[in-house]
Amino acid sequence: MDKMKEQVMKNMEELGFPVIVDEKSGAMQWVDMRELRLRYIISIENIKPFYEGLKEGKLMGTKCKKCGRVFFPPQKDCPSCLDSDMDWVELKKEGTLETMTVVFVRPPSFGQYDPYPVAIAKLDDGPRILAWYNGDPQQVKPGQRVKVQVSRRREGYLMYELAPL
Amino acid sequence: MDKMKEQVMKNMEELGFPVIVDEKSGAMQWVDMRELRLRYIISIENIKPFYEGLKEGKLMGTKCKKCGRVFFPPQKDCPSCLDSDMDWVELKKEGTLETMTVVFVRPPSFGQYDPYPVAIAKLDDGPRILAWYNGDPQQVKPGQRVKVQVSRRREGYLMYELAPL
Amino acid sequence: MSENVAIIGTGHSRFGTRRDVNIAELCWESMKPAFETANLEPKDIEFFVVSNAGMWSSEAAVPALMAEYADLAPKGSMRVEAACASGSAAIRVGYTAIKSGMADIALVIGIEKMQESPNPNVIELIGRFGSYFWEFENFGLTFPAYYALHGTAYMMKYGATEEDFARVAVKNHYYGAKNPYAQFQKEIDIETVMKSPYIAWPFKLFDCSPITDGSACVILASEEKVKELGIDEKIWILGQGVGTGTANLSRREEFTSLASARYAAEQAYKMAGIDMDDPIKYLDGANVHDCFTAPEIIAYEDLRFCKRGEGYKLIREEQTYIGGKIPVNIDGGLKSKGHPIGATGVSQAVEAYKQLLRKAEPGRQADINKGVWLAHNVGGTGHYTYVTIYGLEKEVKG
Amino acid sequence: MSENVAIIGTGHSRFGTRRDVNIAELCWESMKPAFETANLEPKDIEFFVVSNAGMWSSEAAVPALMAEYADLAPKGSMRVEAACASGSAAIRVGYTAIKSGMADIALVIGIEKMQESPNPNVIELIGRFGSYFWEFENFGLTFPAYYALHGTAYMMKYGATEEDFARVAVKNHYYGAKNPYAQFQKEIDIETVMKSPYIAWPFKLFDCSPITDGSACVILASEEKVKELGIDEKIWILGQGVGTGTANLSRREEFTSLASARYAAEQAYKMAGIDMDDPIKYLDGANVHDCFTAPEIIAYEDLRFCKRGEGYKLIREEQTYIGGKIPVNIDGGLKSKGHPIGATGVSQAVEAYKQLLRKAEPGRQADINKGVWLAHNVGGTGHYTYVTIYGLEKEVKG
Ligand SMILES: [Zn+2]
Ligand SMILES: [Zn+2]
Repeated sequence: MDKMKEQVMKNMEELGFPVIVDEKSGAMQWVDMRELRLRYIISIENIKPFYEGLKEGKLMGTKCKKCGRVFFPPQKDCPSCLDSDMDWVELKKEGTLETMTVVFVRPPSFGQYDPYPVAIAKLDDGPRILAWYNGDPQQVKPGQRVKVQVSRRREGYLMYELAPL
Repeated sequence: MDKMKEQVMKNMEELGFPVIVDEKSGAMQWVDMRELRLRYIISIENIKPFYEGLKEGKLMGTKCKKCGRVFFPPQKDCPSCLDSDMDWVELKKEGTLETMTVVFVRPPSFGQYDPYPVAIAKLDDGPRILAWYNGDPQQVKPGQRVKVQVSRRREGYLMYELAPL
Repeated sequence: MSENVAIIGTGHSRFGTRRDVNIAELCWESMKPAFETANLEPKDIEFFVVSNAGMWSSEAAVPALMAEYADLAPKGSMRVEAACASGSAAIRVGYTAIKSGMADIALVIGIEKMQESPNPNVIELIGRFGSYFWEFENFGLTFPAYYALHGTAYMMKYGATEEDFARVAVKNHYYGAKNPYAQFQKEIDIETVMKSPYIAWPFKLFDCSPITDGSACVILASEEKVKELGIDEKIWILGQGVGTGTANLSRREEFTSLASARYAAEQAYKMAGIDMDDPIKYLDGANVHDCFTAPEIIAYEDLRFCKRGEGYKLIREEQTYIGGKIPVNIDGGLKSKGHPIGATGVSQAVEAYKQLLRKAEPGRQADINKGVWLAHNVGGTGHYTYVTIYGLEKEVKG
Repeated sequence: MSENVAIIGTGHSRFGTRRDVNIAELCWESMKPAFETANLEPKDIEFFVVSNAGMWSSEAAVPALMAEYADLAPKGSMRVEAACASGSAAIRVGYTAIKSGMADIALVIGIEKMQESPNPNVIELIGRFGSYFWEFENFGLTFPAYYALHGTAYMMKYGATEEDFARVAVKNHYYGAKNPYAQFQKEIDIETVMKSPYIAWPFKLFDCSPITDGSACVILASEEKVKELGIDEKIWILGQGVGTGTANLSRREEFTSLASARYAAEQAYKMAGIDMDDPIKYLDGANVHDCFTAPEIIAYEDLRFCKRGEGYKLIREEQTYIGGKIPVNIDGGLKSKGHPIGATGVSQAVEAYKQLLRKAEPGRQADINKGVWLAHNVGGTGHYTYVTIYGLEKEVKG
């Protein structure tokens, strides 16, 4: 990218425009001068107890007071009852791994990380959970038991992860 | 924004998460850790003569060899004829202003500019053109004659603009 | 295949700055009352359409998000977008799904969470909704600026004034103050508008609709289903027209009217059996796309509520207030109710339902004599226009 | 209202890295042959639908862009999006527009110019097409990774191997090499796949469809219009089903199948009058959504070409080559032909037209005995699935 920027600056001076010639095809390209930076601000007002719990090492879901349905990720509303009267319940942090992958080619926003394993587990309480797998992917066997634990990310925040039990 | 970033860093340490409390509503917000930067690379391979012309102060359009229809902005293809056999033609750089505005609240990618007037003119050759208006918007009268001229932008590239004649 | 399609349930979230909810929760806020008014459950929905422009918000797969959150999976869905007319486009998809016989009950949800991005980013993103390469990249056009080019042309041609534009804002705030779902529930006067800072000359802050979070939802049903369910409270979709304009404003013939709107209106009137030379005779009221003040005046003309060049007189004479020739935007319009892009067209349908069924809040209920309401919803700057006619009966009265 | 809807014209751009054209020019590359094969002009189109996911490309208002570039203004339009199934969603909108009587001729254009952004940005953007907040923000899932979670589950449950997955790539490259519109016109062997670097274990580079620029276009017409125009070369849309999956993978019951695909297939078979217990009996071939290799195998099962858990045997035994039980992706599939998100579903329709009308290039023409072709188009990771059945006649043979 830096090389491209240099070429654009050079061409702007020589040719008059922010252009580059595509190396492979030889086709002329305009390089957009209007960079757009997106970074979202997302309401978690209605799932604050999830984060309060996570800070204490707990995994919290919501449970409809009317029908007893448990939601993870937690939801504010129960579509079964058209009702929003929910309890916060702690989920048991053990379960069975169902599948996994290792992300080798990462998005740029995860560029600071080495390839990371991701797994989905079915918690003994019922819900499934997707998270990074803190363990050796090579050692995973069908039926692998796992636990949910909380660790501090390189970015500086707390997040849940799966680990072999 | 910088103030927000500071608050996020502080909360990450104290609360464990990249969050801020919205000042007005008091609602808790998660601040996205995955900034996305978009900047497009746009093919101008088929309108290179437009830029070659512009560099020499000319305004070029395309003209269908079959039906004679003139396109500005220039098009590679003529939908009237389902044909792509085009001549490049120079457009007369004079016309009549039809409307204008002054952009006070600018997009961040134009933040380096003061409020800029934008006008649409009908060229004597037929096509209309939209561009910045290099003149005093207060002095514009209905029927205002204008010319197309080329100037170098603050970003460093050449672009056409409208000016009073 | 169903001869006719009705709206049998509606819901509307509070519009405004909604940092108290996330995207799914905001959708649910209007979906829940839609289910309740239709007396249906999520499992009854056969197909659903999401209207959402997105970009400024985090969740790209809103149909899948709501399939999960609202138990709509595994029913089919898609997202449709026609800039600020997305909501009406979604209604078209729901309508044709039913009319073609592909579904008997369909849900349409319009949602926008614009404030997941800071305002400057939103301004940047909306500005990109014209011709990106020729008009944005080099000239930094914004959404207010595109419409301001129309406002200026209109003033220059017909002698309308900035005060005339301001009168539209005054009317729409007057009614917005009576709408508990509106973003701004406060009356203003002409001076408030005239003294507010310029955004894109001749438009000032109070000429502009705000940046809004909100959702609106309608449930559509076939004529057979309406009978089967014994639905009392419903309105029918009598006609819809849609037109498209060029991406570049410079490729248009004029700036005092939107060609796409004239085209859409003609189609809609024709389909609904409304005389194009005097549509007001058939209508109890209308919602028109007042993303800015001047476009409301231009809409009067494109919809043939008056002759070309006379729209500003309608507002000067207060003919678009309740009691005038035709009440327009008496829910506050985009200007005062707010303009959550993807939700706006659906919100107009909800308003048609409320007005025709005499459920509007005190002080903003139109007289319903003819039983017909019009919604005019423009995407971009006339890049897309949808005009939809709603009626209490399956046909307009001659 | 039209009883039946036909595809009367098609066009297909060259797929690949297309730095030689901009978005409008790339659209035109497939629109022009669509007009020519239908023997129509732009002015004949009454309504058009654009399938485009966008984000990675500059022009947000593609319908308006093409209204201008291709003289389609002032006709109505919208953009539809269902991630990688956008093209089929657009066909649905065109189909219901005609079947409902809202139009007699509609144009559907699928377009994606992914390479207006650098590859890393595209990888980032596609990864955001699931649950942004729960699965992307914290765990950086990518599109290959979401599907890899299915591939792993499938291998664990049924004993399929990475070599089995590789066989899908080998087949699809074999046919892609015979398709002049394909991005990769080169055969590969299992070793090529096995030796390529991991993208998301167990998927390697050659298990993955590429990042592609391309467009595809179809023109739809009502039965009456087909008669009126005296159209000889056409195929009919016999049925379409659509399903939606949850945004979070963690909210699904299993990972060896896509619930949305099973649901969509059932609907499509039912509508077309195809026996769900033996659909192969009715089909001359199929295009399935092989964004990665494993999903093609899962598609065999979701579409009931074989029993659950036996899909990998179909490819092991080369039953999905021409001459086998049912030829699949003999245009190269997404894997070798390329996968320009918004164009893919429309490209599948173009392939159905070519196959059924025996216009496929030498070496990749299926035997057409039953006159029926299936297209399976998945958006996201089963977030949306569209299954469409095309036929030479208006009904399937019993
Ligand atoms: Zn419940
Ligand atoms: Zn021509």
